[in-house]
Amino acid sequence: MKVFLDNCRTTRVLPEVAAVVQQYMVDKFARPDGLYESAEEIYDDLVSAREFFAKSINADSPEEIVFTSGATEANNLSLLGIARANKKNGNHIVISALEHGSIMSIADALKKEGFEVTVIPVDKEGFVKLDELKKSIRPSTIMISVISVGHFVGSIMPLEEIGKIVKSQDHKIYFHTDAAEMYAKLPVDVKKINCDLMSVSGHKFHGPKGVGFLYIKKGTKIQPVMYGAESFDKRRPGGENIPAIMGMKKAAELSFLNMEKALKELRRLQEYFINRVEREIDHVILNGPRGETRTPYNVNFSFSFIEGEAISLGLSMEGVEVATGSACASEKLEPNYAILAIGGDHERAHGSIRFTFDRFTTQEQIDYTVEKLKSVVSWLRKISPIKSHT
Amino acid sequence: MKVFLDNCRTTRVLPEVAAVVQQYMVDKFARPDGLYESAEEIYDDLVSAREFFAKSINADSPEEIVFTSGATEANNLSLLGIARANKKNGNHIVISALEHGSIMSIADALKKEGFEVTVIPVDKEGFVKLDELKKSIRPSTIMISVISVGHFVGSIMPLEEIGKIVKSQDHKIYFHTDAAEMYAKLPVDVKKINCDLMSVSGHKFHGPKGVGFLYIKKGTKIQPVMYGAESFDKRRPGGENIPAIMGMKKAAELSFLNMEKALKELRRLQEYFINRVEREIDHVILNGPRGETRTPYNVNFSFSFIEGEAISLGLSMEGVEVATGSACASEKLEPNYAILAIGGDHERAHGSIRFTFDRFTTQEQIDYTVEKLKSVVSWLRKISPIKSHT
Amino acid sequence: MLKYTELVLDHFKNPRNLGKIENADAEATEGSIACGDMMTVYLKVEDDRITDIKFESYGCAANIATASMMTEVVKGLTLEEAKKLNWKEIVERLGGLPQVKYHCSNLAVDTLRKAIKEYEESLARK
Ligand SMILES: Cc1ncc(COP(=O)(O)O)c(C=O)c1O
Ligand SMILES: Cc1ncc(COP(=O)(O)O)c(C=O)c1O
Ligand code: FES
Ligand code: FES
Repeated sequence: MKVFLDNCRTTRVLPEVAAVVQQYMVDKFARPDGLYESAEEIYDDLVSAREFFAKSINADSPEEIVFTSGATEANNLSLLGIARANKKNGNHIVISALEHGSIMSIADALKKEGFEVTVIPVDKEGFVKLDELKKSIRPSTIMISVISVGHFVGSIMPLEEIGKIVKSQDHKIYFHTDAAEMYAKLPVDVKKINCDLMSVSGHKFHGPKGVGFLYIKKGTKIQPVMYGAESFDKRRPGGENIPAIMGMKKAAELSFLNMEKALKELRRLQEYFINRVEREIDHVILNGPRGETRTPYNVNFSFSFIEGEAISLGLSMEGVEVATGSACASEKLEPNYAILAIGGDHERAHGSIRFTFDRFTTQEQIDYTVEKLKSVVSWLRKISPIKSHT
Repeated sequence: MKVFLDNCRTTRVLPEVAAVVQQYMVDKFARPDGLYESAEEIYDDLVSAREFFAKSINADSPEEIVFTSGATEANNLSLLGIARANKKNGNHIVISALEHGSIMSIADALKKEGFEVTVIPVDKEGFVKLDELKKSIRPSTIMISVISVGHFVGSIMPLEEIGKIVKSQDHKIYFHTDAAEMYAKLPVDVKKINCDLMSVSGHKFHGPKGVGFLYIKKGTKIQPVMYGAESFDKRRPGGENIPAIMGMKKAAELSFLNMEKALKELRRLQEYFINRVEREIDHVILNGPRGETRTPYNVNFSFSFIEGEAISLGLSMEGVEVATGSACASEKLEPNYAILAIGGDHERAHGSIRFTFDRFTTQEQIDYTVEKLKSVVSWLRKISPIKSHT
Repeated sequence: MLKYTELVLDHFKNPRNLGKIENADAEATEGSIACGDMMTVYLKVEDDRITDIKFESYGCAANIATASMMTEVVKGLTLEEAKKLNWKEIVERLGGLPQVKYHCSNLAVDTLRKAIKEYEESLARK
């Protein structure tokens, strides 16, 4: 049996989505700026895709959607673009401790350009500390960027509260959220959140890789990161990747279909999984929150006394594919920052395993995973010199 | 009959290529950085793709290939990246008058960052004037960027000569070429050219949209344009678009297969087309060079006394899809800069039509095109108030 | 991307009142080859009424279609009525035009007005 539980890293493209991509690659392949019939149709499709995405997040207008090559590019356009375009108003940027690596790297790059960055801590469950956020705001703060859903520990961030805080300041602060783990997975509404910018990635919800979009609220002052010709949109030059955009649209449509029902079933499976693991394996710690404030797509456990790379490799040998926060599995041999941010120590990061579902995950797959997990964990614990578990 | 002759704008993805993309979307969809079996295989595929592209341009090492979302991004990374990383050595950049719109826009953006840009004129056939190029070089020159093949008028640039000039200077100048219209269409060899950087786009040779690469010679000092995590390559962050990369590889493999034979046949068709038009339609001007120094994929004619948008719309109604350099067809109502650059006046730009072939273009399609062209041109000339043609 | 209505495409493909009038009462050309937009209008006038009108065009599809529509509208109108025609009306009658093409309809109206002026000046000279 093969159980892919690393859906937070990427997802399988659905056959229906692949069929749309195929159609736009082979048949409707023209560029929308041609002066001929086949181009016209594609122009219309692109316009309708933009409208679809705008509506799907409750944006005011299709012009607020800029297609990009993914969430990484959307994050770059957002942070570099806002910072550079608004530096006359201030040089201070606020991000959370649970941001995606891309936001972290962009923030580092902005420091080199003279910006100051405050990293807001999160609590033990992985929620941004709102009082710390409030305290961090200065007259020179021009932007706050908070991830929508902690991609390691699954905490759904209090975005509406953050939006209110940002809005209640007497100077303009741009509020960006990286919604790669939220869009088309949970309900999203930019008006409710009160955000100015939102990054989305296609391959996180069974859409194609290499495509995403950035929502940019009308009136936002932003500088492009790249320059060019032949585009719908000056903010992102280059020919649009229409097959991927249309595929992403199809994937989103399929996600929104019966989303409520799918989420309910996912929640049930998530609870079932957590319960079984906690009941059937000793010395486990659930990383991140429980209940409604945790995304139903994510479960993250630390297994004491053993190491995550070994666990994940052991699972992989049984067909179960997961991620780990172990330093041993990281390029720089650093323990996972998200586990440290929620107050975990190196050991907890060391033994952490992230299981991320998609909406097709089944009970059978969960049962299989629990069985394999039990045997891999008990085997590794037998090997382990740390005896406190006996 | 439908005849698509705007292949310089984009091409149809071949079914064999679409099948590869499909496979990597639906089956081999994992990311290469996962710690499990399905990721490993994909990592290997990515490595082999990099090796393939490196070899295909005679690069020294796979590390010299950076995958991007297309040639626009490759051009941005190249020009912005070199300029920003090397500004201590000088602030002067040289480009040609026939660069792609993206290079023009990037050069404009660099001017705002304090760089000086010299635009080298081209001669009447569309070749960079080498003496002007030599004269333009200053001690502060850090980069020269020349398009490989003029995308409007088809002139194959004297890249080797330019490479020699650049190399013979006593200070380091980076030489970049935008090879979007050359790679996988004509033989390419970065060692022969002596270039440091080369931009390539997948959708120009029946590969997917939204993918390309930049060749960056080892030792090149370059600054990223975007920042992030999860990448093979610090110079271009974000998860690699593996389905598109593997599709581009397939498309390139198919292009290189029997390339010589395909080029011979294309040359024959090109000559045949030029001959028929020149013999059967009065008052036409071939824009760009004749013979071996013109890319066999491009024919560009100006039809006197009539306007290009009307010609292309008339042709489109008969199923023939082309591009025009008429001001009336441009967003800013400006005549095509390439026609002006080769010494044409507004009128010549006005009546210019670009026909661009792919390697599947047939004689039957050419014959059909000539017939339709004859009737559209003669009809529009009847309407025209300009009397000199009677 | 330029999007034309069916009616624009029809007027482009089958322009009404195309050509020249051999002994026209007035003739006017507006625009220039250099800027690309150019059009000639020929008028036949009887009792201050336009009895015949024809045009020639060196321009884009919008140029041809707006000229064609203009001639259809003004044929049979008095000169005073014809003078009042504005470009918006032509655009409306064609079911709209891309904004970047509005100037083409302007050219059609300008050329018509110039031809009428030409006619009135030729009368005055008599
Ligand atoms: C929260 C978050 N942001 C950004 C990204 C990067 O997305 P993309 O692969 O589209 O660049 C990811 C996925 O890795 C993510 O989980
Ligand atoms: C010479 C040249 N450079 C760059 C590009 C842009 O390529 P891409 O669509 O991959 O960004 C094109 C195609 O439009 C081109 O012809
Ligand atoms: S124990 Fe081997 S890398 Fe950590
Ligand atoms: S004649 Fe040039 S835009 Fe219409």
